[in-house]
Amino acid sequence: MAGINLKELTKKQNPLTEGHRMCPGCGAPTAVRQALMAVEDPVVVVGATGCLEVSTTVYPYSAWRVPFMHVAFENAGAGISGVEAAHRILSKKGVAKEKIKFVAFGGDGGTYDIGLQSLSGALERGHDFTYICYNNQGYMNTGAQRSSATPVSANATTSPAGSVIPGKLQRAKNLTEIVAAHDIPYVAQTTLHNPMDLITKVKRAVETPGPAFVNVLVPCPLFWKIDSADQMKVCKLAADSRFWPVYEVIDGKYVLSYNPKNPVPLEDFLRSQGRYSHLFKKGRERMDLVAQGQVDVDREWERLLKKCEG
Amino acid sequence: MSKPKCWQDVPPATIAWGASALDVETGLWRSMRPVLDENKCISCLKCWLQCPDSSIKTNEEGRVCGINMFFCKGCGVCAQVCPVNAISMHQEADFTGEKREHGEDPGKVADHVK
Amino acid sequence: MTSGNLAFAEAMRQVNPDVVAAYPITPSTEIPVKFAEFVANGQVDSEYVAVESEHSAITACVGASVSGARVMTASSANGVALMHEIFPIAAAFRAPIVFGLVNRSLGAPVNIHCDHSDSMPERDSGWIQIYCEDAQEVYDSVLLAVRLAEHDDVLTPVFVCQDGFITSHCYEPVELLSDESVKKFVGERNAKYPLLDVDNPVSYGSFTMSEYYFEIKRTQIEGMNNVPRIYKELTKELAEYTGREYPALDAYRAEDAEYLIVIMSSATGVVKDVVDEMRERGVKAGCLRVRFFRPFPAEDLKKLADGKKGVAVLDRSASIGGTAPLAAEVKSALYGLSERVPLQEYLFGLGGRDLYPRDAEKVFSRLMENDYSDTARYIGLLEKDEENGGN
Amino acid sequence: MDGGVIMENGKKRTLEVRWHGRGGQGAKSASAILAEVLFEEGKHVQAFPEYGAERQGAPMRAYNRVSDTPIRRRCSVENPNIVVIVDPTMVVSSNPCEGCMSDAVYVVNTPEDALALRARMDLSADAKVLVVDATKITLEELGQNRPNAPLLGALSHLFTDVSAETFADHFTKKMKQLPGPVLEANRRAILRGREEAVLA
Repeated sequence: MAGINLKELTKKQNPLTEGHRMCPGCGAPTAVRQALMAVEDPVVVVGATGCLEVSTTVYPYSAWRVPFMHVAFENAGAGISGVEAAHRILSKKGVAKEKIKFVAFGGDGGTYDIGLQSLSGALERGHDFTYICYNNQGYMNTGAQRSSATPVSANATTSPAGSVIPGKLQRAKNLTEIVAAHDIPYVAQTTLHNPMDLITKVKRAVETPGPAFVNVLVPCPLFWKIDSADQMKVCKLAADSRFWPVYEVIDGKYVLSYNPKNPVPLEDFLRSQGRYSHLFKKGRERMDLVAQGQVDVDREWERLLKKCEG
Repeated sequence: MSKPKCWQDVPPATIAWGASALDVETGLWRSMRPVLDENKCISCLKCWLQCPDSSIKTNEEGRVCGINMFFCKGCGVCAQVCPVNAISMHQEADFTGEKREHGEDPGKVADHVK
Repeated sequence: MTSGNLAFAEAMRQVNPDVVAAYPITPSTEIPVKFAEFVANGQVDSEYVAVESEHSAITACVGASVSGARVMTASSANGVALMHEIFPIAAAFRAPIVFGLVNRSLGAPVNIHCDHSDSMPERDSGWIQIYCEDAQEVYDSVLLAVRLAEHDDVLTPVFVCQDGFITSHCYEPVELLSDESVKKFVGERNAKYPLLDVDNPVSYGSFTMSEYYFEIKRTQIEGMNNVPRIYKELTKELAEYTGREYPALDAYRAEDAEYLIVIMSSATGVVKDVVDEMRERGVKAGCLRVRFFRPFPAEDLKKLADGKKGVAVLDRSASIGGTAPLAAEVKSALYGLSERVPLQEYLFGLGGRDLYPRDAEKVFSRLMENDYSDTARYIGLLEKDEENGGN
Repeated sequence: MDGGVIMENGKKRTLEVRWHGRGGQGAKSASAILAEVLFEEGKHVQAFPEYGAERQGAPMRAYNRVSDTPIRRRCSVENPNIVVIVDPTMVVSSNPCEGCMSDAVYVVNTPEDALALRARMDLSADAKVLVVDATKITLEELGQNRPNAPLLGALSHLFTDVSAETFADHFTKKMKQLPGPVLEANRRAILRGREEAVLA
């Protein structure tokens, strides 16, 4: 990857402007800014319904310096397919610029759940676009309802931590692997632990012809119940505890991007957020669930390491 | 960018002009405020990279030269990621007297709807 | 000689749209299938996107259309219903998509034959709706629809509806224009705020508080209000090529008629035959075929129905619990007449059941006998002969 | 503050309240608690926020209607009799006087002196300001910045036909699940809010 000169980056205007309405400390705009920072060609963005879309397009304002389209919740994949197809012919006709990059942004709800089908269709058809999922592990715009990306045992408003049921019972869906199974040229998973990691991954995704997918774990201070300043700290814990492995799949080849030298127990990650506080309530601790969580993390990590050797 | 006053001057389709959110003063949201200590700052740009609201100002040479109070929401991410603790957080109330340029108040609903 | 579907596909080939995104469903499948052949044989330059669902078909069309491309697609019945969420979005984006809607009954139960229960629920989506009587009219309407949808004062997507199987699969003579004439007539699309214009960035699909939603809807209503004026000019212009003009309301021997049947699409033929027979017997019968259901030609209809002794409205879709769509529009159009015109509502042809000449004759004879019922009557329904006049 | 009657027009008419706060500060729940308290004394009540893209820290508004007769209108409140400003930094930016009745009472959570605040807000002659440092009270009593309880205490002056005890006991009666000391602290915060409110 060509070296990224940070100083130069500060000169480039980011496709996402100031003045958007995301909550203070939200991980999504940080992810979007870093993702598009090193993209040289002009970009057209398609968004699925979600926090990012609603907060950046409060009419009559738009926080997008680049063309932006949002159609509905379940069709970012289909929407960007139409735009990309139009570009293929309109650029031939000289009506549109030759080199335009197409980037779709969806939250976990819009990507793991309701938008999965249109994403899968767009990947299978091989459109030349990059889909970035800003994954805050829940339907946060509507008040932290659970999605298939919500981690096991997490407290969400439709899988609440009650006296009988301790939060979400199911493990989160591993969408990154489902997307990798589409055998597309570039798939990656990362978080906000290290800006250069996200910047270079998306630069590579966008410059890879054909479909590319980057799954970015982003904290939601309000509903992860962390301080708005703790964005990077929690992401580091997620990566260091291997709760959120950081890796790439390049033309089917698995490459581990970050192997924490001294990994942190999952418990440290869980204790850093209020959405898991019910596991540590005095007298009603659920260390069994914490232990099971560690078992899951370790098993998934081993699986990933095997794939990286394979 | 003036808000449309009647349906006749609403632009066609549902389009909004690109980057028009630059008129929106999200700085009104702050209850805490970051203050940059220029002597400590080594301009490593970690804060600039992480700021969710692109509010860390940089000059021609790409060095950090202040924080944009029109937009900053006071989340404190910059203060936390700064490796040399050059940014400290303060109560916004301590700065009430300060003169500031005004933009559209994001919370204010247009009068014809009230 | 060709069928409704193939006439639509042929018109598509000649229009040579930039993007076609489609998904198969009986009876409209032949349109995307035929068009795929054109693409494979290089007869068109279009980008063809074979999507994984109708919902994605209409979404890809919207994406392409707001990007500045000329876009066409087709579907039927439950495929149309699956697209329902996106139709008002396409209309609000002012995306001039031309949509071949091949009418088929909406499940359940599953039925592949024609009625209007798939297009009628979309009448409030903000799209223009044109209903064609035969394959010739389908072909001409596609060309008109492209110009109408893209006109700056309209900028509204268009449904070109034809009756499933009855029109879409029936072979009949259709006069086609040359490729050059079509190219000359439809010209090139000149999009206003294309998404791909990266130098003048705009955002589509904003989140609107109650501050502006109402105003944006009003701008759409204005586009629809301009349709009658613009359409009159276009149908005259096309007539210079084809010799055929299609008024929004097809009045067949209706001006001097005393008794009228108001009807839409392919079943009109039977009514026109019966009108001629009755005229020979000295009865002043007439037929009004509504071609534009949206925008509804209420004024024209009111003028033509004024002073009539009796009117019957034949709906090919039911509005369960309310007045059927065509009857509701006709009744409200006649409301302004100084003298009340008696009107009988009929439901016919649900699930593809044919309208026969004997049915139309019976409708006319009951009008002549001043035999009306406050509730809708059913034509061709298997029903025990209850005393309240049954059928 | 002496128990003097502030609102002569509190009788037989719908009183409308507008709350100004930030997302996450509890203005919406405060308007609901006010409604609950007044409902206990037989008042007809409504409590509703201004729905939209609510965001942490973003300015928002909530409303109440209180009346002796059943309330049927559902539109937003345009001319409030009472304005409550939950966050001291919003006194100017939230445009509190917008559409207010000329004799409106502004209940403001701020450490600022009542007269100075009144001057800064340049209110009409017969408008009044009811100032209480709710943040300080709750930090002292509850250890967190939860200004609702003291603000309720201050508001109890405006609804003279509802006893101070009904306001004060509200939490203890309604929030049984909360631990005793927290309920007790809330009660003290309400009473201090009533006591330390300054009218200008």
